[in-house]
Amino acid sequence: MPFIPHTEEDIEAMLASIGAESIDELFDEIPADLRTGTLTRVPPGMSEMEITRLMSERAQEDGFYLNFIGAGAYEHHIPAAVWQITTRGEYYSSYTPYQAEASQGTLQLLYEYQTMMASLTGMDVSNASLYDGASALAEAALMAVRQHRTSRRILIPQTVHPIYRSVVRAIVKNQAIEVVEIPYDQASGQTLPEQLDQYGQEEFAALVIPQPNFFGVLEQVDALTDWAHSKQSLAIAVVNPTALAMLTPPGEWGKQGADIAVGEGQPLGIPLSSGGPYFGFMACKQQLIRQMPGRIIGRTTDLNNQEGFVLTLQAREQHIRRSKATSNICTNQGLMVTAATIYMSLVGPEGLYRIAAQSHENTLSLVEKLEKLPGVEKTFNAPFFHEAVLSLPKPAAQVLDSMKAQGVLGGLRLEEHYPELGNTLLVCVTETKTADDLDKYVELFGQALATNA
Amino acid sequence: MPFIPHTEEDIEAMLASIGAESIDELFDEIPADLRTGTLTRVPPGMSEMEITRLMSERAQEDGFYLNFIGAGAYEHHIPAAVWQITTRGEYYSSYTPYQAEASQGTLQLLYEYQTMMASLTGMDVSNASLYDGASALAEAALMAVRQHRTSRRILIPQTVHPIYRSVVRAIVKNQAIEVVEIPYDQASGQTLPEQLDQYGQEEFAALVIPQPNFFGVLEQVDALTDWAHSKQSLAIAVVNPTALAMLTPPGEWGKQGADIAVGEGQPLGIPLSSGGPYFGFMACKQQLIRQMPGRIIGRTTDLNNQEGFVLTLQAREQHIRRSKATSNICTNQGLMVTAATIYMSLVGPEGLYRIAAQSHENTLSLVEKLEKLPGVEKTFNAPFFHEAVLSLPKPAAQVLDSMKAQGVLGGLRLEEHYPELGNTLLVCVTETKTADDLDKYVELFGQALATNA
Amino acid sequence: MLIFEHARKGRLNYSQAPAKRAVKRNIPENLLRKSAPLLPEVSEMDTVRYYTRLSQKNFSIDTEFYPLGSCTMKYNPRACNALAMLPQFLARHPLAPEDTGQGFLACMYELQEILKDVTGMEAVSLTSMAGAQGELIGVTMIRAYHEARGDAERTEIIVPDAAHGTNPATAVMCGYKVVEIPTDKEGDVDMAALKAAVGPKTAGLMLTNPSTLGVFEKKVSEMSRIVHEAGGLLYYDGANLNAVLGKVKPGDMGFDVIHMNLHKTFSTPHGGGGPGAAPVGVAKRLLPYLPVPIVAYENGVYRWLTEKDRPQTIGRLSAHMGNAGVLLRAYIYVRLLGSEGMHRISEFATLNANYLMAELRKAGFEIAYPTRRASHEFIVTMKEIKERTGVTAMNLAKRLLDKGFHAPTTYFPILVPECLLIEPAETESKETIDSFVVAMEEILAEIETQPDMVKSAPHQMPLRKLDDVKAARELDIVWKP
Amino acid sequence: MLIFEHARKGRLNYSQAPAKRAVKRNIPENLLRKSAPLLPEVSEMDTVRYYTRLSQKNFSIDTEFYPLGSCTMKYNPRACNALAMLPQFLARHPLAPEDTGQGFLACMYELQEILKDVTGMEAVSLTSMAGAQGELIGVTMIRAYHEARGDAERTEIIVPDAAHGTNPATAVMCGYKVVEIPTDKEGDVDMAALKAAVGPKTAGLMLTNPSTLGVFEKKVSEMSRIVHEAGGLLYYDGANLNAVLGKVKPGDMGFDVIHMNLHKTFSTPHGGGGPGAAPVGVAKRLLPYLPVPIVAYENGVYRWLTEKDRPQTIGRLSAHMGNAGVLLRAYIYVRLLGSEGMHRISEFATLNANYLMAELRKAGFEIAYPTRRASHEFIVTMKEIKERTGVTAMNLAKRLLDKGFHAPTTYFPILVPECLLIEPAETESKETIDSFVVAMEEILAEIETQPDMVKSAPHQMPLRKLDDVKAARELDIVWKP
Repeated sequence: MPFIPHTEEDIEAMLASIGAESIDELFDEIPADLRTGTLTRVPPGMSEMEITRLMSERAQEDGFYLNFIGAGAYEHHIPAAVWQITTRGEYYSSYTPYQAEASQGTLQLLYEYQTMMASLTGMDVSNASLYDGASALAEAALMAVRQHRTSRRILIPQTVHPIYRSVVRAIVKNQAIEVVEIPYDQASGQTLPEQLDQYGQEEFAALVIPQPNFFGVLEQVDALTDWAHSKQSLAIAVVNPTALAMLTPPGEWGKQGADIAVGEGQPLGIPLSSGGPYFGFMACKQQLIRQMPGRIIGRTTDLNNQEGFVLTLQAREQHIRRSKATSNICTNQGLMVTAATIYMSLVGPEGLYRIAAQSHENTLSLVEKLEKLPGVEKTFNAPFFHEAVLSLPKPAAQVLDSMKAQGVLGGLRLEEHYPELGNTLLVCVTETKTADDLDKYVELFGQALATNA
Repeated sequence: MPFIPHTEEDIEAMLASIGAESIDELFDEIPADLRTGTLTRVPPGMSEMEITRLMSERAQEDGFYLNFIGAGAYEHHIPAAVWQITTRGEYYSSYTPYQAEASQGTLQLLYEYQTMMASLTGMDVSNASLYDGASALAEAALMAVRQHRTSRRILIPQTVHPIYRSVVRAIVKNQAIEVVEIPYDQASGQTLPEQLDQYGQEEFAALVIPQPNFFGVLEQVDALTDWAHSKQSLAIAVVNPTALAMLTPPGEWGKQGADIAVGEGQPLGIPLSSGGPYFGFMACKQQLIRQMPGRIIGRTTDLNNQEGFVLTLQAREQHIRRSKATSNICTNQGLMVTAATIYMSLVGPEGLYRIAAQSHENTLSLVEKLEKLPGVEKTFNAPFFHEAVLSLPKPAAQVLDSMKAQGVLGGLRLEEHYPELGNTLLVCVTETKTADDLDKYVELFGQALATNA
Repeated sequence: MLIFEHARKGRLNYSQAPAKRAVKRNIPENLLRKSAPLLPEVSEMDTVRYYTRLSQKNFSIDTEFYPLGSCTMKYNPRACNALAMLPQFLARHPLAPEDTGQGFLACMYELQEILKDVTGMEAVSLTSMAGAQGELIGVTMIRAYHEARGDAERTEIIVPDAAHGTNPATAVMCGYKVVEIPTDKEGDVDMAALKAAVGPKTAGLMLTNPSTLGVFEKKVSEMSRIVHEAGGLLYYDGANLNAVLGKVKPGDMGFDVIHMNLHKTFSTPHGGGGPGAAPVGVAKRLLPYLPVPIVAYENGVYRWLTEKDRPQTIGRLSAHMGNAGVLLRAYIYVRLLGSEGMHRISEFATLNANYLMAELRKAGFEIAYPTRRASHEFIVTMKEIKERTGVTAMNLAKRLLDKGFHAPTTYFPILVPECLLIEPAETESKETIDSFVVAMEEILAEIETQPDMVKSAPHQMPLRKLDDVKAARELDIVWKP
Repeated sequence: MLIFEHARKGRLNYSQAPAKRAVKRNIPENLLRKSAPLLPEVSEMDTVRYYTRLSQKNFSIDTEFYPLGSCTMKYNPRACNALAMLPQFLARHPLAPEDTGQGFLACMYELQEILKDVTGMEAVSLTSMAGAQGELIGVTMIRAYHEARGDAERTEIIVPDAAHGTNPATAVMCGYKVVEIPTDKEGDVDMAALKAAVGPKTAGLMLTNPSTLGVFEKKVSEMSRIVHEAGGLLYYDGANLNAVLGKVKPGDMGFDVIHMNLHKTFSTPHGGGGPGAAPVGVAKRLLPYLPVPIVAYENGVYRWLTEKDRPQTIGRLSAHMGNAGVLLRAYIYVRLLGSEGMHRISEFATLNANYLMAELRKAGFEIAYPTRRASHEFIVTMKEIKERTGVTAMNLAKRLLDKGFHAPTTYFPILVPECLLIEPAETESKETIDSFVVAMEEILAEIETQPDMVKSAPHQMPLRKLDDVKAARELDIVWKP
C-alpha cells in the first residue's frame, strides 16, 4: 500500500481498540446507495520507477527551446541555491504558520519578504503574497472599491495585460463593479494622460497603471497617478518587480505616489513551469492596510521578551470574520515567496539592477538589429523596458513557426488580443540571452521573412 | 569576487588590525622568484547563469541511452527521497565527524549503515566504507596479509572483475605481495574448486571469491571457502550487495563463512554517474576488526548517560598511528553511504529482494529470447544472477554500434579482457527494464545480426 | 537576526549577476529609480546558511507528526517534487505553442479525467489556484447558471454554521447574502432549519461532507433533494474529500459543483501556506460555465480550450492555467496510487482517526460527537477541563509543541467550545499515533498537577508564547534599518 | 531511537519495489539466502522524517562557521551540486562508449588542463579518489621512477614531523621506511636535519607547503635542490594549496609530483567524510607513470588514454576513472571563478587567517608561531592556560560548540602542545570572524571564572561530552535487535 505504513497486525490491533470488525465498518454511516463502484478512468498504480520513466519521457518530448516570449512570464536565471533550500522539507512540507512558536522559519522569512517588497515598490507595507499577478490586480480593484465607498467603477487601460483584464472582470463582476477600459495611443503604445478626462467625468474608484505595460512600453506614470488623485481616486500600479530595480517605484509616482502596487512575482526566482505556481505581490500605503487582503506577518515578542513573528491582523480574514472578511482568500503562495525571498537575498540590490539593465540592453540590441531587416519596424515610438512590439511584413504566425522549427520561440503574436495591430510580434529578451543568441534570432528571423510560405 | 564576501571597508579594517598595508604584503614570506605569473590555461570566470547553460548543453550532448551494461556498475531505480535528503546541507557540507557532539546526524547514520552491511553480508562487523569496490578488495588483500603474517601471496580468480585485479596489483605491488591469478573453467565460467590444489601447494594469505563473478556467473562459494580455510588461509568475498538479498551471504559460505566481505556499494542508491563517486564496503569477522582499515563508528554514552555515537578504534588510523597505521586511508565515502543507508531504509529487506529477483528474472528472460536467434548462445552453462555472457556469430563491436545508433547500449565486449572468449558480450538487465525494453533489445539485436557490416 | 542584519553595503554575489552594469538605455531620466531598494547585501554562503538554519525553526510533515484537522497533513512524496521539477517542465513558457508541450498537456488531460472519475462529475477545470478560489469559481458558476436562466431572484447562499470561513466569505464575494443554518447535536445539519431556509431566493447550498465536525452528513441525499426542488444548486467543498475518496463520489451525492484541494487529498505540499491548487468539477448543467483554459484531446493532439470554444465560460481566474507545477505533483501522486490505491486513502485515514479517537477517549479526553464515527478527523473538547482547571485548548496545543508534536487545529469549528480538531491522516503509523496518545496522556496528568506550567507553554521551543495582541496593536510588518 | 527501532515486520514501501516477487529463477537452492537481512522495515514518510531530523543534529558549512584547520571548510556552491547532478550525467554508465560522453569528457579534459596550469605540472590524472590515495599514487610513481632507472637502493622517504599522518602511512604502504625530520622553532623544516637525512637511500621527500603549522616553508627551493642533488624526488602534499593558489605553483617550487584535494581547495563537499577527489600532477620525468585513465583530446574527439597508450603507467587505482561527480563539481567551481578568481582564493583565505590571528592575539590567546605570517591557517596553543587552569584545548573546542561554532582542529599538528589549528577560509565574512572572536573571548573569561563549566562542556548540545574510551573498550559497532 503506497504511503500507508500499516501492517496486518497494526490493522487488527487498531480495529480491536475501536471495537470494529473491519475497516469497512467504519464507513457504516454512509448510506449504502451512495457507495462508489469501481473507478474506470483511473489507471492502475505505478511504482516510482515507472512514473519516473514516464515523466522523464514526457519531459523529453517537450524538450528545450530558446525562448523569447515574455508577456507576463519571464525567463531569468535562478540561482541553484534558491530551490535547493526552498524544497527542504521544513519549508516544503509545513502548513500555514498558525502555531507561531513552531513556525518561526516561515514567519521570519515572510516578514523579510514583506520588507523587501515594500521597499522594491516604494510602498509602506506589503502582504505575504496572493495567488498571482492577475488575481492580485482583481483584489486591488476590490480593495479600491471598498476604500472609495461611493464608486464601483474601475478604469483599466488596454495596455494592461489582456488576461489580467479578463481575470479582473471575472472576479469583480459578481460584485456589480464596472470595469472601464481605456484605449491606448496607437503611435506610442501608451495610455495618454491628456486623453483621460472623458473617463473621469463620472466618479471612479481607481485607475490602474501598468509599468511597463503589456507592450513593454513605459507609461507616463507620474501624470497618470496625479490625474487619478486629482479625481479623488486611487492609483493602482501593476509593475514588473525586476524592472523596479531600474524604474521609479510606484510609491514615488507623481506627487503622492500610487496607493496600491501589485504584480506578478514570478520573475523573482520562480521557474516558468508552464504558468505556475507563481505568486502575486501586493503592497500599499499604510492607511489602506486594513483593506488589504491576504496574510500579513507582524513582529512581536514572547513571554521572555524575545523577538518573534506571528500572523497578524487576522481579523480581516475569512477564518475569523467569515462573511465580513476583506476577501475569501485563505492562503498565500508561501513556497513561492520562500524562493523569491532567497532569490532577492542572493542577487541583492545591485544584482537585481544588473539583471534589469542587461535585459533592457539586450532587448534594445535585438530590436535595433531587427529594425534593419526590410519591412520590420518598431510598432511604437515610446521607450520600452525588456519587451517590444514589432510590425512585420508578413504574418507573424509564419515567422514564428519557421523559427520554432529551428528551436527558437520568437515571441508572441498580438493578433488575438489586439487585432487592430495587424502583423505584430511581442518579443522579450532577458539577461539569459547572449550575443550569440541574438545573432541566431536575427538570422532565423531573416530567413523566415525571406521564405515564401 | 565570487564567493568572497569582503567589502572594501572590510578589507581596510582587517589589514589595519593585522598591521599590513596590503593583502599582497601577507605573502611576503614567499620568495619573490617563486611568485606565479598569469594563468594561461584557466578560462575567464563565468556567472552561474553561463555555467548552467554550458553544463546543460553538455549534458544534452551526452543524452540518454537504454542501458544494458553492468560489469561492476548497475543501473537501479533510486527513490527520489534518497538524494533530496542526502544533499541537505547538513549532510552534504559537514566534515568528518571529529567533534562527535556536533555530528550525531552523520555518526548515527553510519552506525546504522554498519549494521545493515554487516547483516547483508552476514558478517560480524563492518567499517563505515572505503573508496570503491576495487580499492576495498586491495585493502582486504593487505588486511589478509597482515593477519596471515607468514605469506604475502594472494590468490585471485580470473573471474574477478579485470579492473579490480589491476587495482589490487597496483596497490599491493609496493609491499612485495604476490598476486596469483587462477584461470576459470571455460565451460561453466566458474572457478572450479577441484582444480585449485596446484595453487595451494605454496602457502597463501587469502583466496578471493567473487559472487556473482564478473561473468555474472554464480561460483561454488561453499567449496571455495572451505578449500581456503583448509589451507589455513582467509576467504575474501567480493559480492554484489543487491544480489545478497537473494544469495547466501559470505558469512554463511562453507563451514565457517568467509572472513572478509568487500564489494562495490554503488547498486545501493548511487547513480552511475560515469563511474563515481561510488563507495566500497568492507565487513569482516569480529577477530579481524583491528586489522580492518577505514573509519568505524561505535555507540557509547555521554556524561548524562545518554546514548550517542563516536568515531572509534582510531588507534588503527593514520592520524593517530602515522607510519604504523593499518592503512593510509583518511576518509570514507560519507555522502555515498548516507545515500545508501537511506536507500536501504526505503526499500527494506523485501524491496531489495524484489529488486534482486526482478533483475534476475529479467536477465533470464532476455537471455532466453536471445538464444533463439541464430548463432547466439550462452557462453557458460552455469547459473547466473543478473548478467550473462553471450557468444555471437559476428563481431560484438558491430552489433553494439548498430544498437547504439538506435539509442540502446547493448552490453560490454569482453574481447579486451578475455581475448580467449572471442565474440562475446556481457549483458546486464536490472529491474529498470520493462518487457517492452527486452523486446526492443531483441529486435535491434536481431537486426544488427542480420545486417552485413 | 534578520537577513538584513547580515548585510554589508557594497557586497555582491558576482556569480549571480551579469558581470557589469549594462549601459545601453532608452529610458527617460524621470522614470528611473533614484535610490536602491532595501534588498539584503549578503554573500551567497551567508544566504544559504541563514535560510538553512531558519528552516530548522519550522515544524513540518518531514520532521514532525502534524495532526492538523481540516488540513490533511500527509506525506508529500519526494518523487512528486523531483519529477515535477524536471528541467524541461520548469523551462517551459506558459505561452509556448501547444505542440512544444504535448508531454505536459498529456499529464493535465489525464489528471482531468482522473479527477472526473473520482468525483463523479461531468467535467473538470484545473485553473483554480487554491481552495478559496475554487469556491469563488464554483459560486460564480452557480450565479452564471441562474443568470443564464433569467432567474434574478436568487440572492442567497445557504451555509451551515460548521462551514469553513471561506464559504460565507466566498458567497459574499460573489454578491450573495449568506443564510447560516445550525447544526444539530449529532453534528448533522439541522434539517428543519434547512427546510425553513430554502426557497425562491436560494441560489445554492455550500456543504462540506464529511463536515468540519468530522462526521458524514447522512442525510445528504435528502438535502440535495430539498435544495434542488427549491431550484438551488449544491456546492461541495472538497476540503474533506480525503475521508471518502474512492468510497463516495460527490456527483452521486447530488452535488452540482465541487472543488478539490489538491494540497490536501492529493498530497501536494502545503509549502508553509501555499501554493495550493483546487480543480473544479461540475455536473452537466454547469458545464458551459467552467473557467478556461481546459485541456482537450482531439485527433491525437492535446490543446487548450479557450473562450472561443466555451463562449459561456465565466472566464479566466489566473494569468495562465493555474498552478501547473502543483497539478503535475498531484498527477504523479494519483498515478503512483492508481485506481486500486484511491480508496485506501480514505480507509486508512478513517482507521487512523477512529483509532486515535478511541485511544484518546480511553485516555480521558472528551469527544465532541461521541456517538458518531470519525471521518478522517474528529473533535476533542476541553470545555470541562477549562472550566475546572483554566487550561485551554490553546494551552494544550502549545504544550504539545514541547513534546515534539504539532498541535491539532484549535478553536475551529467555532461552534464547539475549546475544541481540538484532530486529523492524523493515513500516512502515519500506529506507533506515531500511539506516541501522540502518550503525549496527550502526559499533558492530561500535567494539567492536574501543574496547570500553570501547561498554561505557560511552550517551554522547550526556541521561543516562548508569542504575543498576538501586541503584534496587532503595535503593528510592525516591515523592517526599518 | 535508531531507524531499526521505527520498523515493523512486514512493512513495505510498495512504490519503491517491483509489484511482486519475480518467480523465474535458475539459482540452485544451496546458493540462496535463508533469512532476510536486517534492513529496516520503515515507511517512506518515516524514513524521510527520520533522516531529515537526524540531519539537523549535524554542524555543517551550510549551518555553522567551521574553522577546521587543515580541512578548508568553505562554501560549496549549490550550483556545483545542481549541475553535476543533471539527469544525463547521473545516468551515464562508466563503460558507455566514449562517443556517448563527449560532453562529460570535455569537462574532464578541461579540468586536467586547468589543474596543470595552476600547479605548474606537466600532466594530471584525475583518477585518485581521496588525498590519501593521491599520496599513494604519487609515492608509487616515485618508486616506479627509481625502479625504472634500476636504482633499487632508495628505501627511504623523508617526512617532516609536522606532516599529516597520511604521509608516513602512505610511505609505508609503498614499502618505504620513513625518516622523520624535525621542525625548527620558527616552524620551518630543520635544514640541518634535512641535509643529514638525505643520501643515496633517499627516494623522496614529502612536503606540505604551507605546512600544517600554517607557515610557508621559505627555503623550499633550497630543500628542492638538496633532495634532487641526492637523487630523490619531491612530493607536494596539496592539502594546503588553498593558501597559495594562483600565487605559487608547486611546479615552480621544484616539486615532481603533487596531489590536490579537490574537496579542499576546489570546494567540493566534504559530505560528512567523503567522497573526496585528489588529482595527481607530475613533472616531466614522472609522466610515463601517471595512473590511467586520462582524458585526451585528439582530432576533435575526447577519449580515454589507457594502459595501451601508457605502457609504463602504475596502473589503475579505481574501478573506473575516479570520483567523476566530484570532479564535475570541481570543474564547475573553477569555471565559476575563472583565471581572475584563482588568486583571490588564497588572498582572502590568507587575509581572513591573518586577521583572525591578530584578533585572537589581541584577545589574549597565545599564537604558536607569533613571528610568522599565517598562511590560510594558524595555531593557537593552550599550553600555558592548561598548566595554569587545567582547561585543555579540547575543553575549549567543546565549549565553542555551545556557542554555535564548530571547533578548530585540536591536537594536530601533534608537535604543538594543546594546539588549536584554525582555518577560517576565504568565504567567511569579517562579521562572522568577529563573532567567533567574541565567542573565544567569552570562553577565555569563562576559563578564569568558571573553569569547571568549561571543562564539562558542551552544555547546550543535544548530547553532553561523549565517552570515547568506553566506545573503544566496550565495542558496540553493530546494532543487535
